[in-house]
Amino acid sequence: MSSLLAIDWGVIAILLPLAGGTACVLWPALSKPAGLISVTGVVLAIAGLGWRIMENGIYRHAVGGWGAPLGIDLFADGLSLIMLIMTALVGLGISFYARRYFSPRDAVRFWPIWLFLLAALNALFLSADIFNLYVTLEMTGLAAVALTALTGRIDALGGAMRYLLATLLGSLAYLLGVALLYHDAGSVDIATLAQRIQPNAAVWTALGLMSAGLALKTALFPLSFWLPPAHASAPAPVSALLSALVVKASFYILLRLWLELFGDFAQGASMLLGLLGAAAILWGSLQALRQTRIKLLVAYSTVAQIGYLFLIYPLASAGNGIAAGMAAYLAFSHALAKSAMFLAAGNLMLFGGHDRIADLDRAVQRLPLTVAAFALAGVSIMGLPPSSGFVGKWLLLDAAMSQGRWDLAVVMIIGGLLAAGYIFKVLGYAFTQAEVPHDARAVPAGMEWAALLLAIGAILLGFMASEIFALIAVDLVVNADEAGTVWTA
Amino acid sequence: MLQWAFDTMLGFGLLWLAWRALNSSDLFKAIVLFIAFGLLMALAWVRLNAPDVALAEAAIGAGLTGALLLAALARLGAMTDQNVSGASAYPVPSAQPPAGSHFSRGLLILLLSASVAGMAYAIWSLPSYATGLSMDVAAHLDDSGVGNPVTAVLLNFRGYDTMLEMMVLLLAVLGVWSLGGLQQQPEKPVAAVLETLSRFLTPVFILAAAYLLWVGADAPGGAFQAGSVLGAAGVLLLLSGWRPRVRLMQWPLRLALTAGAGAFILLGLLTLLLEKQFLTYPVAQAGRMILLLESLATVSIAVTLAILFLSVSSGHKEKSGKGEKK
Amino acid sequence: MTAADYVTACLFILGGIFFFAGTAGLLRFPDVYTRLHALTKADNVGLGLIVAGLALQAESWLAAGKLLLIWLLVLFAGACVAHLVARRALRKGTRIWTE
Amino acid sequence: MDGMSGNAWLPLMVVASALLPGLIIFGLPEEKVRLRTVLNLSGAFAKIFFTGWMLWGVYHGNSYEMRMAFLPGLDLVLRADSLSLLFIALSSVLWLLTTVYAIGYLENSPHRSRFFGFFSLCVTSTSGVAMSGNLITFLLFYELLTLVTYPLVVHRGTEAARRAGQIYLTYTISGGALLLLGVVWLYAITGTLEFSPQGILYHLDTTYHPALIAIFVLLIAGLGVKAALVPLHGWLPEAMVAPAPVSALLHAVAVVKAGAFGIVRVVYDIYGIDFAAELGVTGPLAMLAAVTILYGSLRALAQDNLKRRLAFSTVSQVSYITLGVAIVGPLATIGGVVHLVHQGLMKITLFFCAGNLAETLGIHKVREMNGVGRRMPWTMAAFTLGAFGMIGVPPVAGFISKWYLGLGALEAGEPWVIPVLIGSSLLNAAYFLPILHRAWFRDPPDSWPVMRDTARDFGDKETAWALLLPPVITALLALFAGLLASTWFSPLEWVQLIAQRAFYH
Amino acid sequence: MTNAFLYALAGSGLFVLGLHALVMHAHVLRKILAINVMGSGVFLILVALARRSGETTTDPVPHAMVITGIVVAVSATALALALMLKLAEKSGQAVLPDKHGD
Repeated sequence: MSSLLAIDWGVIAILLPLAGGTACVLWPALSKPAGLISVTGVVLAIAGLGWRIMENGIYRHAVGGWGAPLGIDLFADGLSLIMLIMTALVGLGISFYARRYFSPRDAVRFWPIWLFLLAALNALFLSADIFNLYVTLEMTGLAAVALTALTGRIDALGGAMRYLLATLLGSLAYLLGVALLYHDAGSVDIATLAQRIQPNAAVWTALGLMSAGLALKTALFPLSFWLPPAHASAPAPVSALLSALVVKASFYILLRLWLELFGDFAQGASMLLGLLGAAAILWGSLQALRQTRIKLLVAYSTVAQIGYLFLIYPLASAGNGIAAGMAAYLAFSHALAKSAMFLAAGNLMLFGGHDRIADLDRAVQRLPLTVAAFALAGVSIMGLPPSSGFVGKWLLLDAAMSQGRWDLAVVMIIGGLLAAGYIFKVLGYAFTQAEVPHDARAVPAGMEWAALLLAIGAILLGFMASEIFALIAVDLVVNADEAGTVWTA
Repeated sequence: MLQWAFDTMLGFGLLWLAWRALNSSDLFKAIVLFIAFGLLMALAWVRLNAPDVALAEAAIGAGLTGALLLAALARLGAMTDQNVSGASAYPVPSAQPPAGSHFSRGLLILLLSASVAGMAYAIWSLPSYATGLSMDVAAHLDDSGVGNPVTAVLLNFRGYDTMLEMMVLLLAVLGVWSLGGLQQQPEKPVAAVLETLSRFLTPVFILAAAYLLWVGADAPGGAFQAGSVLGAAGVLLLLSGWRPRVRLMQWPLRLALTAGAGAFILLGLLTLLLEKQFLTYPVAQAGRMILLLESLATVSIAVTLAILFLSVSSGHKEKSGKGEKK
Repeated sequence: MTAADYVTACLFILGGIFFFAGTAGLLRFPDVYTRLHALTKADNVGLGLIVAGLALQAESWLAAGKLLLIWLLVLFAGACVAHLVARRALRKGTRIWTE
Repeated sequence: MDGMSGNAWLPLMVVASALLPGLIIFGLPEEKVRLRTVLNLSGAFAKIFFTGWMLWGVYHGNSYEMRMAFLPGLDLVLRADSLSLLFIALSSVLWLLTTVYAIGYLENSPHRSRFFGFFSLCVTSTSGVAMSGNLITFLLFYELLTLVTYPLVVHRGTEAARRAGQIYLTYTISGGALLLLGVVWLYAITGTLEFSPQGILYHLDTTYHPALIAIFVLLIAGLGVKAALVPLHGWLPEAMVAPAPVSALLHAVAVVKAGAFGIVRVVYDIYGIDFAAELGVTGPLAMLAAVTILYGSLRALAQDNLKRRLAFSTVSQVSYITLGVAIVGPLATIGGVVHLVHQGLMKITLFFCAGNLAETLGIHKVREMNGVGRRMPWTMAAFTLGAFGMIGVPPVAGFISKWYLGLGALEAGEPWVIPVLIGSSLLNAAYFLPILHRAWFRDPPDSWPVMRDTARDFGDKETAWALLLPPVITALLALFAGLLASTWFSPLEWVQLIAQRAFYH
Repeated sequence: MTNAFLYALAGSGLFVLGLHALVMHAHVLRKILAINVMGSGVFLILVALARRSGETTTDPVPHAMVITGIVVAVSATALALALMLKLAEKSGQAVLPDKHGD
C-alpha cells in the first residue's frame, strides 16, 4: 500500500488527460473511450492524491528537480485538493452526460478539447507559481472558448468571440501583474513571494491588475457582461463545464493570491470585492428572474452565485482558514448544483426542442428525473435546507452576523428569495400543461441520471461540511500559527 | 547620449505606430502598420539585449501573426463581398464610429490616463537594480545541459511551462478545427514568380531552421524560433498553391502535430518512472534530451503554425484531415 | 580609426542617403509603381552599401559571408515581392501615373 | 453519527417509516396500484407502531435522541419529548386515515406515484419538525415541508394551480427567509440553538434585549406565515386548488400545525415562557392571535365556496394555539397545546367531508348543499360533529380547548380574552349552522351538480368506503377526545403532562 | 541607470493604447489587433525591467516567459481570427452581435 502512497498522483492527474487528449488527436475514432478512460483515471488519481495528503500533509513536487524559485513546484493543500475533487467529480458526471449527448461528429471535437481543459484545470489547481498559473489560465481560457463555439451556431459564435476577448484581456492584466510582482520581488513562486513582498506601489498596482483581470475572467459584476451569452449558447455539457468549473479556476487564483499575498494589507480592496459581490447577487438574480429561456436563466443565476463567492473577502477577517473553507465549500456546492442545472436544461432542450420556460408542458411527468435534478439543484442554489447551498449560505450569514455586516446578510437573504423566484418559475411551468401540446423526443436515461446524480451530490454535500473543513485544516496544521482558528466539528 | 536618443525615438515610434495601427481608417493599412510595429518591437528586443525574444518576435509576432491577419482580412473581404453587398474588397466596414457618448468616452480617457499614470508610477518606484533569478540560473546553468540560459529556462528549469505551451498550440489547432471549415473558395492561379520564390526559399528556410535549432543550445535560437521559421516556409508553400494530398497526409500530419506534446508527455512519464521526479533529466543526458525535445517541438510548431495559417486563409479543411466518418 | 573604419563610415553614409531617398520616394511618389521603384532601390543598393560597410568590420570571413547571404536573400525577396505587388495592382486596375 | 447509542434509532425509524416508502413510490409505475397501497399503508402502520413505542417509553421517563454532526458547532438533533410526541401521534394517526382517504379519492386519476411520493415526504418533514431537538433541525424540516408541499399544491397542473403555487411559495419562502435571518442572528448571539425547557436566553445580559425582541419578531413572522397569522395568511385560501386530501393534510396537520408548533417551541424552549413574558413579547403575540381569530371567522362568513370557508375557519382556529401559548399560565398552555390535536381532528373531518361532497356529487359551494344530509347521511353526520366541535359545543373536543383557554386567561389576569372567545364562537356558529341547516332541513334539488370528468358513479351508495370511513373515524375521535378528556389516555391528559414540565420544572 | 525604465514606460503606454482601442472599436479585427498590442506592451515591461541587472548579464527568465507569451498570443490570435471569420460567414459582418443572439 505504501508504494501506492509514494506515487506522484498530482503529476498523474495532469499527464493523464494530456495523454488522453493527444491520443484523441492521433486516433480521432477512439476519442470517446480515450476520454472516458482519462476522466475516470483522473478521478482515481485525485483520490490517490487526497489519500496522500491526508497521510503526509501538504503535497509538493519540484518539477525538474530544481525547486522553487528557479523551477516550478506543484503544490496541493486542502484548498487545492477540494478544488481538484470538485473538478474530478463534476467532470466525471459531465463526461458521462457527454457520452450520450454528442453526435459522433461532434464527439471527435469535444473530447480532446475537454481533456486538455481538464488537464489545464488540474494543473491550475496544482500550481504554486504565478507565471505557471498564467499559462494554465490561458490554456483553460482557450479550451473553454473552443468548446463554447462547438455548435457553430451564430449565437454561440458571438458568445465565444466575446468570451475570447474578455478572457484574453483578463489574462493580459493578470500577466502584467505577474511582471510587476516578479520585478518587485524577484520570484514567481507564491511561497517565496509571500515572504518578500511589502505593500508598495508596484505590489498595489499588481494587486489591482490581477484582481481586475481575474474578476473579469470570473465574471464578477459588472465584468460579467460576457458570461450569459457564452454560457447560454454553448452546448449543455459545455455550459455545465464553464459555469461549474472554468469560472472557479480564476476565482481560485484570486483567492489564493489573497490568502497568501494580499490579504494582510488589502482590507479596503476586499470591501470593494464584497460590494461588487453583493451587487452581483442582486443584479444577476433580477436578470435571471426576467429571462424567458432556461439556459439564459441559469447563466444569469451563475452571475448571481459568483457574487456569493466574493462575499467571502470582506468576511475573511475571521481567519484565513475559515475563509478558505467557506470559499471552497461554496465553490464546490455551486459547481455540483450548477452543472446539474445546465445538464437538466440540456435534457429539456433535447426533449422539447426548445428551452422556453412557458412551454415546458408537464415536463415533470414526462421527464421526471431531469426535473428532479433541476429541482434538487435549485434547492441548493436557493440555499434551502437540506443542501450544500444552505450550509454555505448559513456559514456566510453566520460570519456576516457575527461581524455586524447586516447589509451583506440582507443581500444574501434577498438573493435567496430571488433565486427561489426564478427556480420555481421554471418548476411551476414544468408542472403545468401548456396550451398547445408539444411533441417530444426521447432523452437517453444516462443523460437524465448524470444530471440527477450531480444534483444529489449537491444535496449530500450539505451533510459533509465538517469533512470539507477538516480537509482545509490539513494544511493549517502545517501553518501552525493559524491552527488555533480552525473549526473542528 | 546617442543611445538614449535612439531608445527614446524607438519608444515613441512604437507608441506612434501602435496608435496608427489601432486607429487608421483602413483595415489593410492597420495591419500593415501592425506588422511594422512588430518589426520595431524586434528592434526593441535587440536593444534590450534579448536576441532570443527578438528572433521569436520577428518570426512569430510580426511575421506569422501578420500573415494570419492579412489572410483573414482577405477572406473577410471576399466573404463580405459575397454575402453582403458588392463593396470593394479591402475597406471592410472601415473604422466604425466608436461606440459611446462623449461623456463615456471622456470618462474612459480619464480612467485610462489615470491607469497609465499609476502603472508608470509603479514601474518608476521599482528599485533600479535587481537581478531577479539570473543568479540562480547562472549557478545551475552547467547542470542544465545547454549553454544558452534562455534555452535552459525554457526547456529545463521551467520546462513544465513549455510543455503546457505545446498543449496551448495543439489546443489552438483543435479549436480552429472544431469550428469547421469555411466555405470553399475557388483557387486563384498563382504567379510564377511566387512559385519560384517559394521553391528557392524553402530549402533555405529549412536550413535556417535547423541552424537555429542547433545553435539554440548555446546561442540565441531554439525550438520556437526554428519552428516558426519552418512554419513560415510552410506558409510560403501554401501561398504558392502547394496542397498536400489529403489521404496521404492524415497520419504523418497528426503525428507531426502531436510530436512535441507527445515527446513531453512521454519524457514526463519516463522521468517520473525512472527518477521519481517529473521532467528531471539526468545531468549527463540533459543536453541530448533537450535537443530531442526541441527537434520534435520544432516540427510540431511548424506544422501547427502552417495549419493555423491554412485554416484562416482558405476554406480547405481537408488538409487538416478531420477524422470524420461519413 | 583605421582606413577600414573610414571606408565603412563612407559606405554607411552613402547607404543612408539611399535609404533616405528611398523613404522620401515612398512617401512622395504619386502611385504604387513609382513607390515600388523607390523602395526597391533603397533595399537593394542602400542595404548593399550598409552590408558592405559591415562586412569590412566583420571578425571572420564566415561572418562576412553571412552578411552577404542576408543581402542576397533580401535582394531576391524584394524583387519577387515588388513584382507581386505590381502585378496585383495591375490586376486590380490601378492606373499608371502619367504626368 | 455520534450519539447513536441506546434509544437513538427510534426517532430515526419514525422519520424513515414515511421517507422510505415515499422514495420507493416515486420509482413505481402508475399501474402498480396494489404495491403502492401496501407500501403506503405499511409505512403508516409502522409509524404508528414506533410512535406508540416511544409514547410508552416517554410516559415511563425514557428519552429518545439522535444526534448527527451537521455544521461546524451545530448538530442535527431528533429528540422525542412529550410535546413532540403529541404532534407525532396526531400526524401518524391522521396520516394513516388520510392515506386511506387519498387512495379512495385518487382512484384512477393520473400521476398517483408522484402524489403519494410527495405525500410521504410531507409526512416525513412533519415528523422531522415535530422531533427537532434544536432550531436548526427545525428550520431544516420546516423548509423541507415547504418544498415537498409545493408539488401537492400544483398537482393538478392547471394554470390556476400554478398561480396558486406561486402565491403559496411567495408567502412560505419569504417566511422561511425571515426565519433563517432570525435563527442566524440568534445563533450569532447565543452560540447554541438547542431546545431546552427554560429556554436558552434567560442568562443573557439586558443589553441584548432589544436584539432579542427583534429576533422574536423575525421568528414569529417566519413561523406565522405557515401558522396563517393575520396578515400573513393570504396563501391559505389560495392553496385550496389542491386535491381534497392535500387540503386536509395541509390544513389539519402538516403546514399550519408546523407553524403553530414552531411558535410553541420558540416561546417555550428557546425564549422560555417566563423570559418571554419578561421581555414583553407575549402580550402583543396574544393580541395578534386574537385579531387573527376574529378576522378569520369574519372572512369565513362571507365565503360561498365550501373549501374557502373552511380555509378561513382554519386561519381563525389555528390561532387558538398561538393564543394559548401567548397567555402566560399553565391552564392557557393546556388549552392552546391541546387544541393542536383537537383542531386537527375536527378540521380534517370537515375537509374529508367537503372532499366527499365534491367527489361524489360535485358540490363545491355552500348554496349547492341543500338537503345533502339525506343523500349522504354519514358524511354529513361527521361534518356536523366537526362543526359542533369548531363552535365549541360540549362535549366535542373543541369545547375542552376553549374552556381551558378561558380559564387560563382568567388565571393569568387577561380577561379581555373571554369576549374574544365568545365572539369567535358566535361567529363560528354563524358560518357553520347555516350549512347544517341547509344540509339537514332543506329539500334536496332534483339533480346534483355535474360531476368532475373523472367522476365515478356510486349508484345508491353514499360513496366509496375509503372515502367514508376516515371522516367518520376522525369525527368520532374528536368526540371521544372531548367525552373522555379526563381519562389517562386522552390528549388532554398528555398535554397536562407537558404543561407540568414547562411550568413546574 | 539603463534604458530599462524607458522601455517599460513605453510598454505601459502600449498596454493602455491597446485597452482603449479594445473598448472603443466595434470591428473584431481591430479588437484582435488591440489585444496583440496590449500583449506587446506587457512583454516589453517584462523584458525591459530584466535589464536592471546590468549591461552584460540580463535575467533570462523573463525572456523565456515572453517567448512563451508570444506563442500563446499567436495561438489566441489564430483562434480569434478563425472565430471572427466563422462569425462573419454566418452573420455577414465581423462585429460582436448584441447580447443574446436571438
